[in-house]
Amino acid sequence: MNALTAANGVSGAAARRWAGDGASRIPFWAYTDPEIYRRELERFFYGRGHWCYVALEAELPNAGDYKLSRVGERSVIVVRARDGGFHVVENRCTHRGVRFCQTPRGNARAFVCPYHQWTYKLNGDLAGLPFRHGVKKGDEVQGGMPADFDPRQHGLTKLKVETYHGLVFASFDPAALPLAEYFGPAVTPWLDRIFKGRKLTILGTNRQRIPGNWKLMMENIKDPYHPGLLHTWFVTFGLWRADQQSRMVMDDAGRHAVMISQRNQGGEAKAVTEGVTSFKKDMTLHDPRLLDVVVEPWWNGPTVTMITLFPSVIIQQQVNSLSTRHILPAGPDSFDFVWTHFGFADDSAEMTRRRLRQANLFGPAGFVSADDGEVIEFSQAGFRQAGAGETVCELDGRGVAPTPHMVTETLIRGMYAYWRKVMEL
Amino acid sequence: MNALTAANGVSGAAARRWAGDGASRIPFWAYTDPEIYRRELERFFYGRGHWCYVALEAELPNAGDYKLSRVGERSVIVVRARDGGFHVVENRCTHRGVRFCQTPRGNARAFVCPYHQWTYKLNGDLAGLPFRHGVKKGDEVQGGMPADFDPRQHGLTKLKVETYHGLVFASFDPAALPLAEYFGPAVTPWLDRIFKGRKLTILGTNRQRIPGNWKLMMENIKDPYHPGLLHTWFVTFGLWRADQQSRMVMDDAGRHAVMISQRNQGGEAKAVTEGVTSFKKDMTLHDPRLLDVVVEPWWNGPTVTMITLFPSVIIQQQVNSLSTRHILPAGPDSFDFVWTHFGFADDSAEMTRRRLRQANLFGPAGFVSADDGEVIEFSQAGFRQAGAGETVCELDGRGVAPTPHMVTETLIRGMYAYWRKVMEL
Amino acid sequence: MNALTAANGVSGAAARRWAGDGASRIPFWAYTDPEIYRRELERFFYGRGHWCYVALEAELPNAGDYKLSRVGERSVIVVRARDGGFHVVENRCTHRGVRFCQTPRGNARAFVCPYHQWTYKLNGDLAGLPFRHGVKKGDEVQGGMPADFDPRQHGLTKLKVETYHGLVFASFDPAALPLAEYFGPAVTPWLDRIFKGRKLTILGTNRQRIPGNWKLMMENIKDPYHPGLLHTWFVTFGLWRADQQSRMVMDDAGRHAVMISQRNQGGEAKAVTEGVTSFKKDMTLHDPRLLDVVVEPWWNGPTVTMITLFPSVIIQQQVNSLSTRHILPAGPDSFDFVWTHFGFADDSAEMTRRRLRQANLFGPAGFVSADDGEVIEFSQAGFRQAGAGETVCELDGRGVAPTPHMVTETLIRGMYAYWRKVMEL
Amino acid sequence: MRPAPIPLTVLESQYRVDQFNAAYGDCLDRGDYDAWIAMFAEDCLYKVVPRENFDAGLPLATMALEGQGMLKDRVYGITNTLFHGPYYQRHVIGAARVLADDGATIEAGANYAVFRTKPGSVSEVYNVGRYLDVFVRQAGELKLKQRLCVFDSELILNSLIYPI
Amino acid sequence: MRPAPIPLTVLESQYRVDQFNAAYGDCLDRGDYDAWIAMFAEDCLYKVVPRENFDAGLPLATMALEGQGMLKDRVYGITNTLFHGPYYQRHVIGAARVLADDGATIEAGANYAVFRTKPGSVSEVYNVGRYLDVFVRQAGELKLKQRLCVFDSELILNSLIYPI
Amino acid sequence: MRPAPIPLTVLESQYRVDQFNAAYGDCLDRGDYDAWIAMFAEDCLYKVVPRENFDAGLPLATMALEGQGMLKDRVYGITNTLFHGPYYQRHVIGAARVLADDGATIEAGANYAVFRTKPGSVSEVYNVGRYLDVFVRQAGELKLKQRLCVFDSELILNSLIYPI
Ligand code: FES
Ligand code: FES
Ligand code: FES
Ligand SMILES: [Fe+3]
Ligand SMILES: [Fe+3]
Ligand SMILES: [Fe+3]
Repeated sequence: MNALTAANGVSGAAARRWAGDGASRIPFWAYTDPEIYRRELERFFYGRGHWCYVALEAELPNAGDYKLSRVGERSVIVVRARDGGFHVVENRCTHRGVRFCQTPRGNARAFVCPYHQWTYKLNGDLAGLPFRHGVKKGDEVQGGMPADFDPRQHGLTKLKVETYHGLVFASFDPAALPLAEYFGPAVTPWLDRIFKGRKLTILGTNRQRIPGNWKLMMENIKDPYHPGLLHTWFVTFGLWRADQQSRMVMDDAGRHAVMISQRNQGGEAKAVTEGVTSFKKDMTLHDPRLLDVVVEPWWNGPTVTMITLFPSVIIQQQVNSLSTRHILPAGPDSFDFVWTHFGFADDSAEMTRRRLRQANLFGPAGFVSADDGEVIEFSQAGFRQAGAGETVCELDGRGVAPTPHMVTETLIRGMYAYWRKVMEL
Repeated sequence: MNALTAANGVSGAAARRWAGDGASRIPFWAYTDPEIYRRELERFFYGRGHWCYVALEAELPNAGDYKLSRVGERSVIVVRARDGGFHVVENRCTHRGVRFCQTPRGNARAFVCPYHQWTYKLNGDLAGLPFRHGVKKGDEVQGGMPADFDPRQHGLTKLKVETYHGLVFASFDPAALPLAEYFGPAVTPWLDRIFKGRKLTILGTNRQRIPGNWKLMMENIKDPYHPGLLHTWFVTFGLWRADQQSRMVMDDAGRHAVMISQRNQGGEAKAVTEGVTSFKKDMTLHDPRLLDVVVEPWWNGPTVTMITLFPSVIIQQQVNSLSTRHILPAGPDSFDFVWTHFGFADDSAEMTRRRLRQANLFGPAGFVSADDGEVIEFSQAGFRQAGAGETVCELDGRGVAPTPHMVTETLIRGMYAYWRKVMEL
Repeated sequence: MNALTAANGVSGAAARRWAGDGASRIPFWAYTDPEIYRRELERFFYGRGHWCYVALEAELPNAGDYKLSRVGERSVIVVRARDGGFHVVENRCTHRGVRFCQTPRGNARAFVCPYHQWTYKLNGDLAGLPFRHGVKKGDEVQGGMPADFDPRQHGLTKLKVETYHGLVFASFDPAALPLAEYFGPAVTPWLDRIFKGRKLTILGTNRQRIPGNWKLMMENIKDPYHPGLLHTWFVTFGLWRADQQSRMVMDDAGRHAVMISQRNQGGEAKAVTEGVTSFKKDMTLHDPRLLDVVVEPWWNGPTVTMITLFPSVIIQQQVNSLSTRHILPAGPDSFDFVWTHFGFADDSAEMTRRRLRQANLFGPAGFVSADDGEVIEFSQAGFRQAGAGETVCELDGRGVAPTPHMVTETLIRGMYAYWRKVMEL
Repeated sequence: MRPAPIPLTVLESQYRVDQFNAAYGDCLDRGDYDAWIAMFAEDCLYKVVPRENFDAGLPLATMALEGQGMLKDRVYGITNTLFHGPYYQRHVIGAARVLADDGATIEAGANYAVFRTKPGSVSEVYNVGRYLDVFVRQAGELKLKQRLCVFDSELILNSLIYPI
Repeated sequence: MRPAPIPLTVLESQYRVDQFNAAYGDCLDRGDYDAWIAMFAEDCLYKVVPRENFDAGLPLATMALEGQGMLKDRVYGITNTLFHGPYYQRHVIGAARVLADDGATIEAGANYAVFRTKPGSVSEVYNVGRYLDVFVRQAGELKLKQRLCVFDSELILNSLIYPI
Repeated sequence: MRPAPIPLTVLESQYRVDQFNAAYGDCLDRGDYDAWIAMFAEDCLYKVVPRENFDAGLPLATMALEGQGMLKDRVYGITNTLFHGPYYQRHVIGAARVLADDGATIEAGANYAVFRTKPGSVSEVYNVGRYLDVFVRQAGELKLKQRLCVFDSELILNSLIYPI
């Protein structure tokens, strides 16, 4: 009953045997099995040298500013320290386990758990607790914590924190390598291109709950094959299609990637539009302001860069629209997806308006991204209904390597090659 | 902890030991255990010679007409072929698993998966995919599928299809016996009686989600004991009660059955109404049109035939009301139930109105069927709350055989005798 | 993966190993593991000498009056017998398992299952069933139950019932010791103080669904540490704080407890208000009627007694407010909580009004109890998100003993010491 | 530019229809079925129709009652013959659109949401849809000549016992 | 036959009550609790009552506040003393039925649905029921002399912090 | 004391706004998007905004359309370019509060609940919030100069395809 079992998300060693090596065929149980999912949390989100995105520096300008964020399924508090740095602590009281912080954003001088008022410094240290030394009644002392109670053993779980040009990352693994090494030299230049030396302005947030496995979103942004086929706007207006100048970049491990491309004039082009039902030959916008693209000096060519920083975040530049897309896994078959759109402090009012107009392309209602959420939902539905089965990611072969074009599924294979190694499957 | 475990729907060999032989006592875990349920899907719905109902021919008159249907938990597409026949294919793209068809009914010339536009013929063959041979850039070719990629290996899952006088059935088992043999000679005459040589008119659909195990609905329609007790209208108006002329028929395997009976004038009758709280001595209808029964020539006596075609459908004639009732299992403790009411092409306007009026007796609001859904829900609740336990189906003994009367639970025993054999429990 | 597994509520022997002895550190899996939870149902709610609260006598004044109640997850019917006593039977038909009684309160002369009209006496005995001896047709008999069918084997599950001064308790264990012995001599005086020789008046019900493990509510009422810290009203108005005269009482087993205290004038008091953020120095009520406390003769000192009768109920006297709080577990991470407020038959109209006004402090909206539900929800959230972990209940040491003060977590330790013994963990 | 003022007769019809709907939901939520029957004309049509059938032009309804006699038979079924777990209904009805009013007959429509609450469980979205109505004026009061409850919630939560 | 036109005074009361309810829901949903208090008469009764108690004639309420003083104490509790996870409320209220109006006092009732949304979760049906009201006219404005929120949603989703 | 009667002009604006909202929900629920576009002024602003952004003064919206041209582009997206699983919408809208009316322009607000029903599934609470509106009178009709749909349901159930 293993196949069936796997298909139904129930575990068992047999259900998790990945036939053959290579990573061009992904078994459905990799998306549905709860035990696999728990191992993913443990190994990718809660340690083993992995870093997760938690915030943008610009969200927390002042000392004491905090926001609730998530690493995997764990609620964490990201707080700006007095010295301008950041602390990231798990949102769970060490006394009796209360997830004590409930206000999504605020400013705090200390964290007080409401249940018994245990109080923590912004860095997570236990600052004090009521009646630790008991209560004096006459000359006897009633109650109190044992003599050997050591507050240093009862601070909040502290995560390792690093920022990279305004991006705040955290890790449960104290031994995690420096962030730049984690990203690797193939990827960092593309982060630098957007963030280095720039002050960000937060434009706002969009949130969606997508009933699919979290990896499907990573796949989606490592999949240059689909945009010119699923998204009418991309193929019709030449924002992303196979006849553009493109590059697929990944780090040595194959876990992070950048899809880079340069728009063209769109319109008909046998090789990429013939028989493509999503291509709309005569389509034009009633209001061109939706796509009033203005080249920014820092682009240096590429009009779009889609950066996947495994396992937790996507950084997107699509013409004038900029955003981080944070993945919050919630069980094997669902994740929450948080978009934070931003601009730069020196943007003109026109540029800000432009970024906001182009934001209509993205997010849960976006002209070229609402349908990504839909196909992810329906992919999960397909895995769930099937018995044993596997996806086929063999465009451009079965190997893993960067490519100078977008007619490939190599980045997906790269991610699963890495996944198999870490998951030991 | 096995009993408890079973009661709580958790598995383990021990939890699934069925004491003794015979099928007159059904253990609660047969209704609650997820592993049992998965085995049921695998053996009854996804193969082992079983056929499942998917549609009525009359729903899909024209070539290319399709509807989404279900076999077990699997979404399938039922489509009318150019030659007038039918194809049934699983609604799951072979590329990356997307359940691509989302519109419940329509007409299609081909099926296109939106994600990467892989295109399938109506019979499920893979007709083509974008960039299979890569994209020409100057004189080099970028990407494309491997040379050994064989489209024939990547068609949609095709189900075996057969129709029986307008009823469309499908099977995941290529070796499934012909439909008529599957039903068996004891049952087919009762299908012929309704369908043979007749053209159907679709009157419409009713849907309900019943929070109980799917077998409880099969039991309900193999249970001639309850209608004259649970349903006031049946006992009071003599539509179904123990003093009628009845026959209980089943196939050799005991899986399919027909409950046949002939109405009488109702009213008081010591043997069947005394102490029956649901019997309402003085009840009459304010509007007799609700029960304006007119005998139809093809009845040849029986006024009601309830046909259970294991595991997926019930075919019902109850006086002038005709319907198929499709069972869509959804986990061990829930199923969706789809009623399709129909008449005949040569019905007069009066007869159509009559069938529609009598439809008030059936469906989720029906005078004699809303309460069936309720007792099924409360049965499941009973199983769930109990520790180890079993139902008692011993009316008319503990054996399995057709009977010339309705004072029996033999059909239920027949079904579970077959169930035990196939489930190897 | 055990830690993770446990944290995620999945079982396995290893996941359930409780390190060391003692009960001052409770592993998170004790709150999240479904298998642990099932064992709790089996051992605490469904037997092993435990009694569960099901009703107040005053709710069912007349013979035949019944109410639906719960023991663990099982629906039971509590009915007043003709002789003035009570029957408690499981709400599950022995024929095919239907939870047949659906009306929360009523008056019945017998219980009839709607499906096939099997009929039970108020004590649960099977009184009769339709067609037991078949139906006479001419001179043959059709159907009927087997000759060896013994109605005595098919009565409803009967629970053992005892009342204690108006409190009705039931047990699935026929060998359960008398109720008074179950409570023990340390606890009964505190029940007597409220109930002995008094006739109750029911004031009404409040219900809440709390998404946390059921034991968290028992803990909450065995936790004298929190009220003076979480609840502003308690510390500010001196209804419950560490500088009051208090006693913590428990039975020999450590499962039941009474928290007893006597209010003081409140206001500032370095030892108990300094640095306590919930203390509001200058707070006064706009309408003092909310706290118009009048001493009742039977108090004999204590103004508050919080009685936990493991595992199912809390009996509360808080100044003039009286209530039972019934715990209905519903899975490891949720329980329903039913408050029944009452007064005494000889209460004056003023006293009744007073009890009702003070009821504003309690229940799902209560000034000093709405936040208990919240911290319980957030505790469960904390357990769920964590990997392996444990709560720390070491206020006043690590041992278990009654105390003459409230600066202690001893009652919680007492409960878990008992829990470990019964659960064999 | 300010438009011609609304004729009082228009405000009057609007008022009557909205009040009718408010009373309609109220009496169903209180389980006052006799009052419910009295809100219909003697010769009336009441249907609860899945939207898919309505859109496809298929005649089948979930409940289809013609005339007060059938309404009475339904109420008898609810109160005396249909075994079911009891539940609360709660109607929240939006403002009606009056589409036609010839003084004797009013055509109107209104969106509704009906919430179901079973004892000991949480409130659920039970049935949402639109009333498509024909009212007649009788003795200065409105009566329903026709009410179609065309509902989106095609997958009914097990059973539908009380009227919508 | 067309009935006598509706007296303007009737339209006026209806308008005022519906507008009152619209404003009531709006200020609660915005968390403007001072405005909420100001909508009540000095000497008023505000109760949130489980339907089972109401139907059984039992006096217990989930919240029972007499007079503006108690309303203020509640608001202080919400804003300063009651620890709770924050949530949004959203009221959707049906048209009121005006049952009596003597010029000084209006008796009315209206169905409501309140949806709760906690940060990072989906919107839930939180509390549905009916307002049973007595309004008084003060300086040409309506004030609540009495509002009973009789709710179907007896099994409260953990806690009920804000007024309904 | 009975207050001054409500001026008819006030009842008139109220009537028009409530009718507008009833028509608005109806045409969206029927999927009549051309009618939807026609309810806006040529030069208009339509935004669907998460409440957290609105409250924080952040400009990002989930949907932000300026002028009928963009509305048309959106409708083309819904009908021709955006792949999505189809679903029913059902609007239930409370009575509007008219906050200002200078005869030419009306400012108003109304709470709404939109329920989503996907084929073969149950109805869900999809999007609840408040319309913040500016209407202009054109040829005696109201048109939307601005509609902000500020929604509580920030965690969108996957995607938001149709207008709210
Ligand atoms: S649980 Fe946090 S202080 Fe006790
Ligand atoms: S998933 Fe279907 S075409 Fe790629
Ligand atoms: S199930 Fe109760 S009588 Fe048959
Ligand atoms: Fe995409
Ligand atoms: Fe039946
Ligand atoms: Fe407390």
